[in-house]
Amino acid sequence: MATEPRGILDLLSPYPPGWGGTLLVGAASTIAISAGAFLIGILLGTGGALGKLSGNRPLGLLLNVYTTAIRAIPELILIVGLYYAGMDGLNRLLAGLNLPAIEVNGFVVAVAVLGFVQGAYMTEVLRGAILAIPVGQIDAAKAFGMGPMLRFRRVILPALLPNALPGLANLWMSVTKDSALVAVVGYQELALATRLAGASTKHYFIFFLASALLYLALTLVSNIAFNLIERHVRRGQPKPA
Amino acid sequence: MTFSWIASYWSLLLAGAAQTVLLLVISVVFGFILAIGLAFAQVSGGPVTQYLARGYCTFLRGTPLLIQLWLFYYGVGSLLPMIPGLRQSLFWPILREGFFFAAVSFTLNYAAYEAEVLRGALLAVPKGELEAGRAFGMRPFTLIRRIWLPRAIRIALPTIGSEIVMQLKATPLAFTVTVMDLYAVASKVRQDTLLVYEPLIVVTVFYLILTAIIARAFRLLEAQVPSRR
Amino acid sequence: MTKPSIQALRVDDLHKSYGPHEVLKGISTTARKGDVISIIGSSGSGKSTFLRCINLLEIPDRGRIVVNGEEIALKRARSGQMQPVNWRQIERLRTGLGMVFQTFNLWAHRTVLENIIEAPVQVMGYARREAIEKADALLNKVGLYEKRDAYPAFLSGGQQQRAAIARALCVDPAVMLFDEPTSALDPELVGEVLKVIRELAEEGRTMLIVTHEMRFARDVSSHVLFLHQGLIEEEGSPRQIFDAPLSARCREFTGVLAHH
Amino acid sequence: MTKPSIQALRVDDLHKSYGPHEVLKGISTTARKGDVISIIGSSGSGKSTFLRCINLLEIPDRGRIVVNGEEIALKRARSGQMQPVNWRQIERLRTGLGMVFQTFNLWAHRTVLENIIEAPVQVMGYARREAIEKADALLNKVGLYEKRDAYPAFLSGGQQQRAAIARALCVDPAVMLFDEPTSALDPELVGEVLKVIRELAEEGRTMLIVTHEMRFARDVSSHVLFLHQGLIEEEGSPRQIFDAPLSARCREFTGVLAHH
Amino acid sequence: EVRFGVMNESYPPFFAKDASGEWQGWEIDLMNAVCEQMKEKCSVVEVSWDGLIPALQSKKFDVIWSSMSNTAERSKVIDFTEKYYNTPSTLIGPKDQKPGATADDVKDKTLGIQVSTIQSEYYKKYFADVADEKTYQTLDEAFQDLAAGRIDYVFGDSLALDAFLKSDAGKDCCVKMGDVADDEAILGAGVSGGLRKEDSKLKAKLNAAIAAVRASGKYGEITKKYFAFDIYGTN
Ligand SMILES: Nc1ncnc2c1ncn2[C@@H]1O[C@H](COP(=O)(O)OP(=O)(O)OP(=O)(O)O)[C@@H](O)[C@H]1O
Ligand SMILES: Nc1ncnc2c1ncn2[C@@H]1O[C@H](COP(=O)(O)OP(=O)(O)OP(=O)(O)O)[C@@H](O)[C@H]1O
Ligand SMILES: N[C@@H](Cc1c[nH]c[nH+]1)C(=O)O
Ligand SMILES: [Mg+2]
Ligand SMILES: [Mg+2]
Repeated sequence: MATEPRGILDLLSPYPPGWGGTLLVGAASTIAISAGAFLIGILLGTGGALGKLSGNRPLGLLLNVYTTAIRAIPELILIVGLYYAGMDGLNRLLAGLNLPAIEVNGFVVAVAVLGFVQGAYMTEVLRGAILAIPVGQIDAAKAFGMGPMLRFRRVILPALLPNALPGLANLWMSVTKDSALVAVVGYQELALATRLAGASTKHYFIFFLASALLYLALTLVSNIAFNLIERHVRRGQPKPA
Repeated sequence: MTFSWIASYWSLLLAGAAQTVLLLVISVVFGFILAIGLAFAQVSGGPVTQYLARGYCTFLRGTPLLIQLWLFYYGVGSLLPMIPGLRQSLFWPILREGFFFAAVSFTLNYAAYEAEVLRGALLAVPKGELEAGRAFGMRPFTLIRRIWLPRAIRIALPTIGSEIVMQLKATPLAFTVTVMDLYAVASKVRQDTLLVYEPLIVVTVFYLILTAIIARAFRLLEAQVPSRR
Repeated sequence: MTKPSIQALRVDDLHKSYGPHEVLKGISTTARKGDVISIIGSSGSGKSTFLRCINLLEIPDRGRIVVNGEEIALKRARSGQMQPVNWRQIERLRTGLGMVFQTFNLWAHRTVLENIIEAPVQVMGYARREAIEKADALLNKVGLYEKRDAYPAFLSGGQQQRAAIARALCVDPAVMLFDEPTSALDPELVGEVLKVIRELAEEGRTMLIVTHEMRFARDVSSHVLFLHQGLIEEEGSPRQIFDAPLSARCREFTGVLAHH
Repeated sequence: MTKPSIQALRVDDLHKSYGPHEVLKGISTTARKGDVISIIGSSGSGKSTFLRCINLLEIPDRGRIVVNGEEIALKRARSGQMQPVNWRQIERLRTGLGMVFQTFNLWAHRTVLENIIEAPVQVMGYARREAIEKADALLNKVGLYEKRDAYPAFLSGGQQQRAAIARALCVDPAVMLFDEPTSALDPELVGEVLKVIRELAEEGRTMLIVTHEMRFARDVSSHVLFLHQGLIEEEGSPRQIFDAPLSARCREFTGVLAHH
Repeated sequence: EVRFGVMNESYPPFFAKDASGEWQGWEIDLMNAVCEQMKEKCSVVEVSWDGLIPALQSKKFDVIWSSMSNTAERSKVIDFTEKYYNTPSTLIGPKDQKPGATADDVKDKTLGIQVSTIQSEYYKKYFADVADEKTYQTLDEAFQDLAAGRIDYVFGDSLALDAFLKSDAGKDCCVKMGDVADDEAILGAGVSGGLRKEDSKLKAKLNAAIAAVRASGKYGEITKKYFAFDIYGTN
């Protein structure tokens, strides 16, 4: 359609025909998807790291397959495969058993897949962080009769966090951008909203900048949170220099 | 599953795989070197360098790599021809190519992520071991080269491995600036033939091989210093 | 050797290797309630390993461990490694086995006070207020009250060691394992620790103390074990070990200080 | 007090606070070549801090430090904090100031041998082969040869301490700062260390030794400092300090062991 | 009900999502006309380009209606309706460049082409031996590189190229170099609706409806709203 020359303010206005609202809604979806995936990732990653460190051979091998394969397979193929082929297969199976077909929300699948992938990365981050804890501190916890859960909650977790936070922050930054993949199941977040706005108006530059600023704002806010956590968990640590 | 298309695309696939590996190696090697500087600037630099390094990392981690690459190539890059004489110069064949811009953006972006990882690892090195180095009269550079950095890298190895794999997964973005990496070739095949899974499976196999190599290399590195667990 | 009712700890034929290096080659000993057993021996002879095996921080390759009449159930896994049958049992028994580590192992992310009340509150289920009261009393006893809110990284070596001692004492364990508990302490504090140990022994607590300070060992213990090359080379009352050792190696070891 | 030519170390009016807590309140002392100075005092009295100030691991708040006749140039930064004028000078002087830390501080990513040859090769520029030869000799001396390829995490406490001592000796420093170098050693090894220190003193090396073992201090030192509340409460020959101390506090401290 | 699968990225003027989230454009209007003709209720399902085929095959919708060109390769995987539009292929280039659109003209030059278009097929057959190709994800990006002097030609659909030449950026830099010689086998098949192979009933229905819409003049009416000429192409 014609590209009526409009001012930046018009283009970014929150009400149609301005695209500001679309971008903001997209940003909100981005946060929702990312937060969901990140949380799933933390749970899987913690389990994965502890499993790898448990010394159980079969479990360790299984987790090596998880971290190698899931990190290697493009997220796109996981999402498309699970959502379309996986659902198709499942429903065919259900039909064979004379059961009603189920319909799973593409959004849920995408979040689950991204979380599953995050979990693979986090397994490695958390494993490294746990290995960097001085053994004696864990020995001390054992010596006082702490069970595995208590040990993890009271000693390992607070001691691993300073080592793990930078890696976790990286993963968070990166999932906020990878969440663009949910477009493949017909879901619209910030990156897609940006491209739509650019394509419709031909003002790619303005919208790319605007969305970069939105991402940056999200980052700055999360940075504050990460910094606060880091300062808290590094209490008691002397400065290196 | 149909794989007959490979016959007509194999040379493209090979070239794509080479581009992927090249982009990965360049960005990881140079990015890592840059990251070392950025990390040290943050943990032991003066207030100004600290601020600048932090800002760099925030900015490059805070905005999508796709947008960075896009702004760099279509923004900065398209202003280049306006520099008189550049189009006739020796550099034009390089500066004309998306590859150059992709390699540079990837390097800068990877450096920001890696610097964050190294920053944490540097802080995790026990202070006493640094003091031991200082007490022997080590210069700051010697201390960094022999004690601080190797110790920090060992602490961070699993995370560094993850970052490299993540960087591998970021290489497809180079397609936006016309670099035909392996993923781009697969996308082309997909659009040409409308085969959904087959081209991606070829990419996946290749990524799997690369990731397995990276994972194995890092496991060997980790095993160099035995740990008491 | 003694009536089982007052047997607090018994170890039978304890073996432990690290790879090809056999550190413990069959250690057996018994401690009755109120016993203070000192373990002496040269550096690297396996004293710490022995203590760490008793509370299963290292899993022995062979042997029996009986704490307060209850045997720690171990089984041999398919890999040939020993394994506890039930980790729960071990966790339970550990709460009765206090330990002061040679390297202190204070939790770096907790203040001195927090270190001390951690196990009482989290493991034993004491009320926080109660635990703090007790911790403060112990902090006063070891002269560390004014450092109660400091993090371990900012303490001197001896202060860290005292914090570790207070931490172990705060759970009132029936058996205490001390690994060189006075290595970083000045003579006055050594005297204080000695006093504390005597009080504890009078209360009927059992103590195993690894130490390099022969004078301390002589003053504190009811019984002394001399470890050599993975075996108990000699054991007996302090008087016997220090004044009339039977084994040549023991005579050499305990007599050294007199020579120079 | 002595001719400057044989003055190895001189400290004047050294002050150091951590926040509001003034740890050193004006320490002055002089060490001649071949002197062995023991520093005793209760836990937390600032002994480690004193040693750490001498090689500028902690920057003193006030005072002068003169090593081998060369004064360490300090200036007051705008923040009010003292600062070295020239870090190069400090790095140079540090190569002449060996240190054994109270907590050993071995490099965890290097084997025992690598720990020992690190400074000779990287800082002093010795050939690797030469450094290894020397390291092996020292490893034999401290009885650690068979652990030369082990990583620190797999060593016993005493073995780590011996590795740390060998590491400090391998650079042949003119002045040695020992922070409780025998805390984790058995009596035999203490005797060995004593012998080594005597040999070094005969070679004209200067040593400052923080220790809690009074017998060791008496046997090894030419001079003893008693630190109390951030000041040198009393100093003198071992005979004077241990047999006829002037200050009541010193009498109390050194006399303790006799009482129990 | 017939569900139409539309790519979730805009491709104006054929289909585009406006800021309020409404789909509009020539292809949307045509869809409505065809539906009216079929007396069917219609709905739009949007999916990314990557998701179109799997979504079609797992029956998330029934027909791809997203400016997809019919090629021999693609017909192996899905079925196509009769074409509903087809536009000529054109080369454009900088003003100071010699016009012409033959293999001789493009010798040793670099052509910017959108990935997996019929133009890319055409390049392979006619230009690959003499000229370089740079592959773009969107034509808009190729235009930028053309303006920046990184490539010598953009080879693409005449409609999109015309629109660019009329825009501010295009006016200043570039002109049409010429249409390439036709090759029925590559360029002739045109844009069609994509269907599951087994869905021959719907195919027949759609084909009939498209023909009827063309015959009734409704097609021309819709086209006039967006274009100054007929976009159905020859025959
Ligand atoms: N980094 C620090 N920050 C704050 N306070 C400190 C720090 N290091 C030491 N201190 C305090 O300074 C005082 C002196 O510490 P120092 O380590 O010098 O004692 P010390 O005489 O060596 O004791 P010990 O015999 O127990 O090793 C102690 O009270 C200690 O808590
Ligand atoms: N985790 C380990 N892996 C391998 N070898 C070990 C390990 N822990 C200890 N050793 C070795 O086992 C032997 C006994 O160590 P242990 O710590 O029990 O000695 P120790 O008697 O406590 O000595 P010290 O008085 O020096 O503390 C030493 O030779 C030590 O090197
Ligand atoms: N995916 C990241 C790249 C990355 C590297 N490491 C972590 N993430 C980005 O978009 O910038
Ligand atoms: Mg020990
Ligand atoms: Mg000290």
